[in-house]
Amino acid sequence: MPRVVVDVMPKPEILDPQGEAIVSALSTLGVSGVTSVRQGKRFELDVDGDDQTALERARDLADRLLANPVIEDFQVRLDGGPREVGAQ
Amino acid sequence: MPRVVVDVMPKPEILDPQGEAIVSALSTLGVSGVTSVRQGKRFELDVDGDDQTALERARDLADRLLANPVIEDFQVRLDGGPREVGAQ
Amino acid sequence: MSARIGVVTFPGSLDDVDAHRAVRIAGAEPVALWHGDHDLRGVDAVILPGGFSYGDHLRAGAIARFSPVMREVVDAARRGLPVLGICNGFQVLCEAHLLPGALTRNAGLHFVCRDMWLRVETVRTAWTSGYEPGQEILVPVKHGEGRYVAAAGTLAELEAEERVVFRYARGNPNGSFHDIAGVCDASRRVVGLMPHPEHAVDGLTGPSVDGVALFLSVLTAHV
Amino acid sequence: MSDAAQSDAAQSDAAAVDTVELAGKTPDEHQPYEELGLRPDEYERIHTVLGRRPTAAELAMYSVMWSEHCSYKSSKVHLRQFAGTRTDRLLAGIGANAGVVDVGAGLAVTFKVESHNHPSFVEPYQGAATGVGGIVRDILAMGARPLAVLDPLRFGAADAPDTRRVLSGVVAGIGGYGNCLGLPNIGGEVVFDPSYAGNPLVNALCVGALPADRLQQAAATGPGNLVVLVGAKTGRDGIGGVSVLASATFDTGGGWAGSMAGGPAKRPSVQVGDPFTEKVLIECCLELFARDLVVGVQDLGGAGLTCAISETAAAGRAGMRVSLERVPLREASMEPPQVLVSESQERMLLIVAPPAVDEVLAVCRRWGALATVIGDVTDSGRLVVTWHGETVVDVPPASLADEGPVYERPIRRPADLDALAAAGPGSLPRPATGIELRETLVRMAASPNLCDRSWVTEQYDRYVRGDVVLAWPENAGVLRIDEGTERGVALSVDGNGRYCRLDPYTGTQLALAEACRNVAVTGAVPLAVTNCLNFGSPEDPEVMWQFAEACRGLADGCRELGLPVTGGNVSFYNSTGAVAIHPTPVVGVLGLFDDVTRRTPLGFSEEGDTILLLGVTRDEFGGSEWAWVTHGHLGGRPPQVDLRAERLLAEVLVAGSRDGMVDAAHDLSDGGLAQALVEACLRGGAGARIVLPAGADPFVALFSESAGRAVVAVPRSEELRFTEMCDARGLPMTRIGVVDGDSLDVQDAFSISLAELEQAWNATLPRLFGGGPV
Ligand SMILES: Nc1ncnc2c1ncn2[C@@H]1O[C@H](COP(=O)(O)OP(=O)(O)O)[C@@H](O)[C@H]1O
Ligand SMILES: [Mg+2]
Repeated sequence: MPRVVVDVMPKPEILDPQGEAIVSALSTLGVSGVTSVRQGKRFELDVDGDDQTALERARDLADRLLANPVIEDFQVRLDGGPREVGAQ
Repeated sequence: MPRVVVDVMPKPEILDPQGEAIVSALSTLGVSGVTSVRQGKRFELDVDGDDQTALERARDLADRLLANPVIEDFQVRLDGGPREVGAQ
Repeated sequence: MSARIGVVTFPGSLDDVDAHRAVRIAGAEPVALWHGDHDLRGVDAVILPGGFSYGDHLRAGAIARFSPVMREVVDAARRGLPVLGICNGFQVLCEAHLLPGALTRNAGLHFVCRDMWLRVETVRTAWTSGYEPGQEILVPVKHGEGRYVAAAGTLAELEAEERVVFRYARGNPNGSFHDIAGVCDASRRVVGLMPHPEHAVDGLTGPSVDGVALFLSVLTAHV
Repeated sequence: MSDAAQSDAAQSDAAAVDTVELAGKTPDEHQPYEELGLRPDEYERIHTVLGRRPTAAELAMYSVMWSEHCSYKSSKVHLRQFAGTRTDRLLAGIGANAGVVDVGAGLAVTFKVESHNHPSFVEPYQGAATGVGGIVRDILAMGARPLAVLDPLRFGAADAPDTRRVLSGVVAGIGGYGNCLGLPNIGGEVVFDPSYAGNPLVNALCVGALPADRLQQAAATGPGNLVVLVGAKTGRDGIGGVSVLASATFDTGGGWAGSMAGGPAKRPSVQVGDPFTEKVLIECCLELFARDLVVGVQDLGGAGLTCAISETAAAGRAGMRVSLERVPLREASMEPPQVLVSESQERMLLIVAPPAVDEVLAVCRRWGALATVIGDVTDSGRLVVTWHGETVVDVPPASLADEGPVYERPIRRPADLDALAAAGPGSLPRPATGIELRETLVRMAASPNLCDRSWVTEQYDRYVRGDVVLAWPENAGVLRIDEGTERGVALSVDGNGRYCRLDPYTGTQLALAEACRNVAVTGAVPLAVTNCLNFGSPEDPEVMWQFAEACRGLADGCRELGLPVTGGNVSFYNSTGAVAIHPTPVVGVLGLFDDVTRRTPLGFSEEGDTILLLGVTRDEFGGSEWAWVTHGHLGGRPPQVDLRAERLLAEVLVAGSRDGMVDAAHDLSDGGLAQALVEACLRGGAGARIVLPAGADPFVALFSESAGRAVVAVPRSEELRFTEMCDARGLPMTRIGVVDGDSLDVQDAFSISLAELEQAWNATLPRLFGGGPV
C-alpha cells in the first residue's frame, strides 16, 4: 500500500510565532548558525490503490482538510519519491 | 545558505490522537481509501555553513529542542536531498 | 412566543451550556442542535459555541466544518439566518468560509484566559444592534488559537465595509491583525468573535454583564 | 508491515503465549519477577496463592497490583488511622475511587487529589496532562459530573536550569488537558524549592457533583452480567507505569521498560492522553448513569485493565471471565501481559445487565465512544482471562486487589532533626528601619513563591460551564453546584514542605489548618478533607518516620476539627539523587455554602472599610518564607498549631460572610501580614493605611507566619456588630487600619505605591519563564 507524505507549511507572508520563538531560544541553547526556522506539519498517509490513485486521493484530502489555503501551502509526494507541488 | 528539513514524527508505539481524529473524520468527508494517518511536524531551517556543518547543526537542534525524544523520532536532511536518519 | 435560538453541540463543544444559559437570560428559548442533525428545527438564529470541537485536532474548527449540521448552517446563513460563532465557533465559521480569514496560534504561544476590554466597532449587525457605537465592554477571552489573520486585501475590505465588529481596546492578547476580536460577513448577520460574551451575562460568575446585549440584539434582528 | 505479516506475528505470539496449563507443566521455569519489581518473598507468596508458578500474564498482574502505587503496602498500616475521622455525611470514603460527601438537597459532592510526579518529570506535558485525565476518571467513576480541577505544583528552584522545561511543560499539559475537557481550573499552588529539583510534584484535584441517589458502585455483581470496555483503544503506552515510574526502579529506567515495553529505549514508556476522547467518554458515561443503564463502573488508571477487572471482581465477591483478545488494540502484536497492564488513557470499565447492553452500546455509538463487551461476571470466585480460547490467567481476584503484601516498615526519627530545630531563625539579622522593612516587603512580594501566579494561571480556563464564582487568585475556588438553590462549594489545597521538614506532625496540621482557613475566609463551612502524601523512599526509615508523623498529624487534626478524611493518594520514592524531597503532604479541604452569592472576595475595594486582623501574632519564623528568601535559612520550629483557635476563626469568618458583615477577607500564611496586605490591595485595586498595634515589633507584626489569622475589611456600618461578635466568641481581634488611597502605608515605617508593588509582584514569573517554545 503506498505511503504518501503531505507537507503543510505556513505561507511565506504569514508570521510563524513558533518558528520565531525557536530562533530566539537558540542563543540560550548555545546553538549558532541557524538563521531562520519555519514550523509546519507533516502527514504520513497510508492510502489504498496504485501510486497515482494514492497521490490523487491524498491531494484531495490535503486540499479539503489537511491544509487551510488562507494560511498554508502544501506539497504531496510518495514517501521517498520525488517532490510534487500541491494546489495553488 | 543550505536549507535543512527536520521531520519529527510521533514514535510508532505512541498514541497519535491527531492522526486518529483525521482518520475518523474521513467518512464524513466522503474520502475513501486512506487507511491510516500520522501527524508530525516539519521544520525548515536556514543554516549557515557548508552542507555538512548545516546538517550537524540542525541535528543538534532537533535533538535538543525540535523533537521530544521521549515520544518522537526525527529525521534531518538537506532540502531536496537524500533522507538521513536522526539520533537514536 | 419567544424566539428560539439553536445552540450546536459538536463532540468536544464545551461552552454550549453557557450559551444555553445566555440565551435564557436574554429571554429566548435555547434549542439544542446536535452535530449530526440534518435540520435546524426552525430556529430563528444559531450559535456555534466555544470549546474544542473534535479535540481541535489538525486545526481548530477544521473537522467540525464537515459535520452534517454545518451543511444546514451554511445554507441557512446564505439565506439570511443570523449565526454567531464564539471562539471555537468563530474558528468553525472561518474554516467553513462563512467568514474571511483564519485564526492561528496566539503570538505568545500560550493559551490565554483573561478579562479583556473590547470596543464595539459597528452596531450594524444582527448581533450588536443593542450596543452603543464605540461602547467598551469587558468580556473574557480564553483560547490558544485566536490570532486573527487575513490577507492584506481582505483586511482592507473588512475595514472599508466596517465589518470589524469587535476590536481589543486595551491590549491585544494574541497578536491579532488590526487588534481584531470579531468580524461579520457581508450580510452582517453572521458574526464571529474570539471573546466569550456568554461568560459575561451574570455578575456572580462573570466579570460583567456586558455580554447580554449580544443575545438581546438578535431577538430584534430576526423579526 | 503488511496485513499478512501482521496477522502472522499475531498468530506466532498467540502460539507462544504462556498458559495456565503450561505453567502447571513447567513449575521450574525461571521468571523475571525481580525485574518487574517483586521481591523473592512476594514471588513465593504468589506461588502459595496459586499452588503453581504464575503465568507470564499473572506475573505481570501481580507485579503491578502489588506495587507500592496500587497496593499501598508501606502506607496501609498508617492510613488506617483515617478511618477514625468518619462522619455521617460520608456516602463513600477511603477505598472508593473518591470520597463522596452528602451536601444536602439531594446532592452529593466528590473530590480527590492524586499525584503524577514521576511521569511529569520524564515528559512534563504528557505526564501532567494524563495526571488530570486520571483524576477526572476517578470522579466520573463515582457517578459524578466532574466540575473543576485544582493543581498543586512543586518545582526545583525557580532559576535552576531544568525548572523552565518542567514548569512550562507541566503547566501547558494541565491546561491543554483540562481546558480541552471543559473543566475550569479554580486553584492550586506553585511552589519552588531546591528539594524538588529532580522530582517535581504534580498533584491534581478534581471535584464533581451528583444526585446523591446516583452514586455508582465499582463492583462486578450479578453473575451473567457483562463486562464492557469503553473508550480509547489499548496500546503499548505506560506499560508497567506504576511499577517503573512510581517505584524504586525509576532511576534506572527499570525492568518493565526492558522486559515488557520492548524497543531499544530503556526509557519507561510514556502515556499520551487525548482529552477529546475523555470528554466524549464523560458525556457518554453520564448519559448511561442518568438512564440507570449500568450496574457497576470503574475507571482504568494505574495498572490499567488489571486493576479494573481485579478490583471490580473482588468488590463484587463473584468471579469474572474476560476474553482478552476482544480488547481493541492499537497494535495487533501486543501480548496478553501487555494488554493487561497497559496504561492507555481514556478508558472505563462498565458492568452491564444483558438486557441493557444494546442500549449501552447505542449510547456509546451516538457519542462516538468505542465500546466492546470483553467478558462476563461469573459465580466462580475466580478471575479467568483467556486469549484466543487459552486460559492465561486464573486467580482469586482478591489476591490481586485486596490481599497484597502489607509492610510495617521500620521508622526512625531523622538524625539531623534536633540540630535543625536548634538552628532556629532567632539569630538571623532582621530588618529594623522603615527603609529596611519596605525593602523586605518588596523583595518578598517579588520572590518566586509569593509573586503573582498569572503567568501560570492564565493558561487555564476559569470560566467554562459558567458556575465558577471564585477562582485563582482568590483564597479558594468557589463553585455553584445548583443554580436553583445557589448551593455551592469551596475548595483549597495547601501544603508546606519546609514546615514538614522541621516537624511533619505539626507541618501536616498546618497544611490542614491553612486549607480550612482558605475555605472559611470565602464564607464556606469546612466539610471534608482529601490528601496527597508526597514522600521519599519508604525503605528509608527516616522517611517512613516522616510519613508516620504526617499521617498521625492529619488524623488527629481531622478528628479535632470534626472533618472526615474522604480519600487521597500516596506517592513514595520522590527524591533527587539520594536525597528525599521535603516531606510534602498536600491537604485539600472542601467547604459548603448554602448560598454561594454570599461568598467573600479577597481584594480590598471599598474605600473607608475598616481593616481588622483576627487571631494572635507570635514571633514565629521557623521555616518561614522570610527566613528562606532573605537568608536561605531553614531551621527551628514551625509555627504552633491551635486547631480550636482555627475553628473559632472559621466560625467568625463564615458568620461574617453569611450576615453580610465583611466586604473582603484574606487569610495569613506564607509571608505573613505583609504579603496578605499586598495581595488584598493589588487584587481589589485599593490601598490601605495601616497602624501596627502599639508596642508590637513591626517586623514580627508584618512578617511572622503565625497560624490561625486572617485580615478582614469591614464596612464602617458593620464594624461594631462584627467586633462584638468577635468579643462574644472570644476571638482576639485588632483594628489595624482602613482601606484608602492608592498606596500601602504602614504608619511610622514606610509607604509604597500600588503601582510600584504591582510592578515588583508581576514581573517575576514572566522574567523567569518568558514566552518561548513550549
Ligand atoms: N497551579 C495553580 N493553578 C491554579 N491556581 C493556582 C496555582 N497556583 C496558585 N494558584 C492560585 O493563586 C492564588 C495564590 O496562591 P497561594 O498564594 O498559594 O494561595 P494561598 O497562600 O492562599 O494558599 C490562589 O488562588 C491559588 O489557588
Ligand atoms: Mg490564602
